[in-house]
Amino acid sequence: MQTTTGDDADYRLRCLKQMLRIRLVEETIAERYAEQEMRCPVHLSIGQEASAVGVCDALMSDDRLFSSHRSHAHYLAKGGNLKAMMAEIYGKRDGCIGGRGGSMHLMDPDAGMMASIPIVASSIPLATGTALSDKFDNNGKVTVSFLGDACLEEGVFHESANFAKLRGLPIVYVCENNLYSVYTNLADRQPDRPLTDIPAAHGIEHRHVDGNDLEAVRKAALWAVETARSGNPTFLQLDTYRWREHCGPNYDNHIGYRTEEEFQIWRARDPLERYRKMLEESGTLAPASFAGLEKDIQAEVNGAFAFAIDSPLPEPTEALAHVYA
Amino acid sequence: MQTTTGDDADYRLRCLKQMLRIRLVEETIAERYAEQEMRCPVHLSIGQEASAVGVCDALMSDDRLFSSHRSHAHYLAKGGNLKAMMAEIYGKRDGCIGGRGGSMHLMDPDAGMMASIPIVASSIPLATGTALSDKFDNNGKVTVSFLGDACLEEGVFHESANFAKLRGLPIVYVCENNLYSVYTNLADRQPDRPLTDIPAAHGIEHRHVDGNDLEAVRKAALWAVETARSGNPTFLQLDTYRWREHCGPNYDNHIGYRTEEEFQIWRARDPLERYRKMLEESGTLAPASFAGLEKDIQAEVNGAFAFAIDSPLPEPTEALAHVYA
Amino acid sequence: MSMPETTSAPGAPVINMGTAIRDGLLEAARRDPSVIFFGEGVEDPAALFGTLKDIGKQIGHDRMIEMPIAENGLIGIAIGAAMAGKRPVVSLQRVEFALLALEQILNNAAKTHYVSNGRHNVPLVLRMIVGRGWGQGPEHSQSMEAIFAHVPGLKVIMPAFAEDAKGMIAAAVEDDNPVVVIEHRWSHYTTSPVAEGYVHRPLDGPRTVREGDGLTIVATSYMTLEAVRAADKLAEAGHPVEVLDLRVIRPLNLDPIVESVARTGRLLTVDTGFRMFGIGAEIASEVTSRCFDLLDAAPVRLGLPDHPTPSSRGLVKGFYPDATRIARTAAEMMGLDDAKISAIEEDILAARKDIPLDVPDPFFKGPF
Amino acid sequence: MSMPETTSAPGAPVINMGTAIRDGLLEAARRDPSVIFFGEGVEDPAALFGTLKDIGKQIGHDRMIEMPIAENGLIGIAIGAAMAGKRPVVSLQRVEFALLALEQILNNAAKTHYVSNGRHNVPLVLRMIVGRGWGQGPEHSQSMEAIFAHVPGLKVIMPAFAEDAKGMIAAAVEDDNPVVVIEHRWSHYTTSPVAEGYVHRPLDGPRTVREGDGLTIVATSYMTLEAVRAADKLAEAGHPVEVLDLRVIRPLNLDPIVESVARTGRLLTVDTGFRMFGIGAEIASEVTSRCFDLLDAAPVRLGLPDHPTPSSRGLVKGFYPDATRIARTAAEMMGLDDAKISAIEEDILAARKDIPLDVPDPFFKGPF
Ligand SMILES: Cc1ncc(C[n+]2csc(CCOP(=O)(O)OP(=O)(O)O)c2C)c(N)n1
Ligand SMILES: Cc1ncc(C[n+]2csc(CCOP(=O)(O)OP(=O)(O)O)c2C)c(N)n1
Ligand SMILES: [Mg+2]
Ligand SMILES: [Mg+2]
Repeated sequence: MQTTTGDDADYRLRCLKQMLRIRLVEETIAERYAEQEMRCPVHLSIGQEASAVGVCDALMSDDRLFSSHRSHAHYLAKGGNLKAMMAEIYGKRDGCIGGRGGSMHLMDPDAGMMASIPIVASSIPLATGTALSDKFDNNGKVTVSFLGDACLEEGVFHESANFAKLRGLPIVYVCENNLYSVYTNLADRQPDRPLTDIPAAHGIEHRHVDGNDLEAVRKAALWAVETARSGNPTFLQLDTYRWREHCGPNYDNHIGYRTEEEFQIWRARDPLERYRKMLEESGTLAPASFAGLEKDIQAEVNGAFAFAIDSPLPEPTEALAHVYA
Repeated sequence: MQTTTGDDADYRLRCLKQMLRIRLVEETIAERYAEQEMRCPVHLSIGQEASAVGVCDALMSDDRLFSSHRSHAHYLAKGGNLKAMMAEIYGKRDGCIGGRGGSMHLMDPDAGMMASIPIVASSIPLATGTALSDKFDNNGKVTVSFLGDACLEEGVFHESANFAKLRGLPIVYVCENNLYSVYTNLADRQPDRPLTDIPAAHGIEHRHVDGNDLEAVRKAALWAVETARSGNPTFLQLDTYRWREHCGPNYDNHIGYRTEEEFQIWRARDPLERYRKMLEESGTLAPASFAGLEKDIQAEVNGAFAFAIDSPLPEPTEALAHVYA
Repeated sequence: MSMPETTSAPGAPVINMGTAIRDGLLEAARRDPSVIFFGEGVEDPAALFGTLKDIGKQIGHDRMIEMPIAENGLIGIAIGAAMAGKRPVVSLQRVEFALLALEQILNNAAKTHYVSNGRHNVPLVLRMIVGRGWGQGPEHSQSMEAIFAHVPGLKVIMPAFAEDAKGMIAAAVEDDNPVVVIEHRWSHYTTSPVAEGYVHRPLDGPRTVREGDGLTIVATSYMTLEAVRAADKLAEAGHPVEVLDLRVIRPLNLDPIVESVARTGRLLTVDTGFRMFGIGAEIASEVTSRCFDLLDAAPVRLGLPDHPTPSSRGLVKGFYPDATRIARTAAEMMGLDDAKISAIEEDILAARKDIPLDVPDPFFKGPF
Repeated sequence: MSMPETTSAPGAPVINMGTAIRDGLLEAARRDPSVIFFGEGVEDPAALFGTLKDIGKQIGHDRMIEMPIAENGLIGIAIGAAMAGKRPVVSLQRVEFALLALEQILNNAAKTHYVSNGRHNVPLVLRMIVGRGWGQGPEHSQSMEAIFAHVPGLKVIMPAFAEDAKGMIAAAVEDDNPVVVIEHRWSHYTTSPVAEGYVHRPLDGPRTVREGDGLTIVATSYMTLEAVRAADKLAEAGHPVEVLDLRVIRPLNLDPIVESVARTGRLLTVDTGFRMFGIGAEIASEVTSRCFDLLDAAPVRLGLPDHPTPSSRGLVKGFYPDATRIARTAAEMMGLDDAKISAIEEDILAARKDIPLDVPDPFFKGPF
């Protein structure tokens, strides 16, 4: 998140660390999932970190974000509390919502991470609604609505986009196109035309960039966020790829819905590795310092897991609270 | 309906008569509605006849059509039985569906008039579904889905259009843009961009023509229907105007949502009068014969009303039938 | 016939329930600038059957949000606005239009407070109108409160009387939860004296509108009016029964009903929805479990028969429960003899004259 | 523990309910070329929890229609295809996804045959799966049969046993009406011998799966398995009770239940949905009205408590009715003393060992 308006090196290191942190959190989840202590479905974003980080780095801390079932990266990039996230995934009392939702419902309203909703596209109108409210209040906030490629198929996206343009709402729709909905390729769900024809049909300005290129994402996001802040909703298409199975910790390229070859092409476009190289080559990152970063962040991550594991399970009676406000 | 492949004079007279017949049926409804014997909401299409007639004249009798709350013109143009329609509006046993639905649910499956559904946009996926079935059966049928401008706001239109293009379905989406949804102008519901950007976003070929020009509509419809028949869904935007109130028999230009002036501009574009003039000027219609047509058709219309009035009300016990097949 | 409305302001002007709702909404909106209105035609000449009339003129047109015809999206947007601190009031011309938005309503509106562990509130009012009569037919006249009533996290209210509706709608707007308000078109016409200015009626449960020991009738919405009419005729015939206007379907407060049935030993429910798997079943079954030993007979439920609503006035004859049917059912439950029951029925029918079935009976319009 | 499955073919192979459903669908599709399948991932490696496995390979991939993620549109399209003579089977991974399509289901699917005065049929199967367990949480585990059950024109079935499911799914495909099939993920794991080839089980109502005179338990779907387990322990303790698997929620055939309650004098319902305004209310209330004088006590309903389903295994403890709760409730209704009840409870718990709460108990997987 854009907390200071530092110089280029600042944001670059910040973004690198942020991507690395997300990667290490999710790799650790993947590693420990088989212990069967994280007892909820998990949808990992490994391979997609640049979109979350590049977009969120263009946001202020009180801007808002809504996410979907695949919310870990968004939550962390927006500044959500890591310990509370892990405790939530472990179903513990110290979870960000006390264990009520698990991985698919992560939120941290204090950080502007408003909600994650696991019904496809269901958070899109909510995001459009906070943008409407913020426009009323003229408070300068922008809302980002992260959505997958499948969301363009759900009518509610169109209903929301039509309204956002009609009212000039401060919202950025960020489509992370990872080519799949579960096991189904985009080509089997949508006709062959540019995805950006969809926002265009609603009169919404849009950019389409490489979602694995942190710099490209961040630049497009800065444009999108500032355009939205001035009352013009925007749309970003970020092409990326999820490395692991749709839901769960494993690789699944062998089961037949996509090829190992396709995966390897995208693996080679690893947004983290690519950015690390770039920063090393440009001298922003000292050659040996990445390992140090990794070590420090992994220590933080391990601490968060330890915190989650130590946190107590909530008591059944706690389930009765908060049905009504 | 295109029953014979006659020469130009044939279709021209056929279309003129068809428009006149629809006009006279609806004017008679408007005239007699105050008698309070047609006890259901009625949505008249007076002023919009060219779109129904021009499109349906491009169809074969076993092609299919789905309509909405404003279904009278579509029903008649598709060859629906007039007596059964009037009996339905009068709530009588001889109604096309025995009085179960009234004006908003007109259907005549034998004529390919599959259904009218009064929930906005709700018939669009049904139409897409018969097109899917017909494609399976490779039976050469086309389905026409009539929709109002407001339907472009409902998500289900987008969901249907995406699928129609994806599967290459034989369907024509016909958007009758009469500028209003009830009392609300298009500009208050959708951003300012061509409506045809919407089908374009779904990769669907489209034409935009004057919906009050029978020849233009028919020509566009012939293209749309034949393109659809070959497995390419199409979209027509037909600009037109409803003369009377949204629901009911009266004029309502004085109540403030639109101007008398706007109405007069469209009144001057009366599709029926315009076509009559054209046919008279081109010699297709003998100067004095229009009055004769009017007289003959009015007699038929009066007969249909008499039939409806004479038909008995259904018995309450009949309401128990057909809950399950 | 006088309505069981003990107005808080004797001599207050007599208005109908539709107007009272409009006044209640306006008062609530005046007191809190975060109240905003969504509707299809929110400021059009019809103003949602007059229930939003001139509100924009009074509080500012910017607070009146015209909805494109996109119920799922726009209700989701209203929920989002509520999460950000607004108090949106969404008005739908028909209950059926909400069917498009049930994912948003049943998941996001109902559960966000719960799932967020109390971090978010969704102070949202969802008004929807039951469109009975004039051949509205199968898709423009359904009631459907049973669907909303099934879902924890929603509140569901169905006002039947003018002043009560005014106070309940203000309470709904002030409530920090999503409140579904199901208004019957025919209840909109009910008139009674309604206190001017701000009125608040807590969403706390049933209200006794007729007293009697023969039987307990629990009715909802417009059916309360038919029940009152039946009760008045039964009382005239010497058999007073109790009528409770349920008012709040969820959260369901059965205490006053249990208290009444404990006294009368008999329960009759009458509601505006389909009878099967309808709200009467919950009431009957729960009251049975709480008063089993005090019941003289099994509870009886009236509601719509098990088929869609046809349009023709020929077909809807007998479709809706009415005062005669309620009176007959109640009288049979109390063991009255058939001659007496027929006389009561005829009495009711006579008062009704020959008003057609498919338009509201003016009996509930004053004067008082 | 043996399942109450009287297979029509002794010695038939033992398979689970998910596989049996797949076999039933395949048989039905083989017999009628108008059967087509819709699903998100209809031919993907997971094949809707295996329930569509290899069907495309057998009947042709052209009959397997991949659904874009657009439930309202695609279910509407399936309804349209049904009107044109196809028999679409739509499979949804979760009940919740159907919430997006309720306008199409409750209006067009349910009412088209009626509104068309019998001219159109909608022979449609809508399968939806209840996703209990492993922290699925508030929006991936709901059951919601109460919503569908409320709507005339729909049929609603909830199979619990493998062979029965195979026959019922074939009957659903052959039915000329829209049939909502709610399948519980945990019932998918139930195993029993299932006759090979074509099996047809009419959608005609409840089936008695345990006999006894102490009490009548009416259960649905996975809860039938928990009820059977409770019943077996009660029988071992000398208190046999009757268990009826409801199977068909709509149209509701109460005759076998009334017949049983008339004998036992007591009714306990157990279902997979929210208890309030749930399907148990209709059963309890209608059985009360038909057996009032024969009832020894008020019917009791078990179901989910009045809050959304939390994800954490800490919070779901006690959320779902189970064999111990059913046994205790039944035993209390029959007046057993507490020591005896506790012994039965402990017996059940012991059999359960320490299997976590949020995964299916393998007790209902043979061997037999
Ligand atoms: C309305 C709805 N339909 C189906 C699903 C099942 N589902 C869960 S995630 C998912 C994939 C969505 O794909 P996309 O939006 O591209 O996001 P990705 O998983 O690729 O990040 C689907 C279909 C759902 N959760 N909600
Ligand atoms: C889902 C839904 N929302 C709202 C309505 C109320 N309604 C009935 S007709 C209509 C206007 C629709 O406008 P359009 O599609 O342009 O058709 P037109 O009436 O202009 O022919 C509306 C909003 C409805 N019937 N269904
Ligand atoms: Mg994707
Ligand atoms: Mg229009």
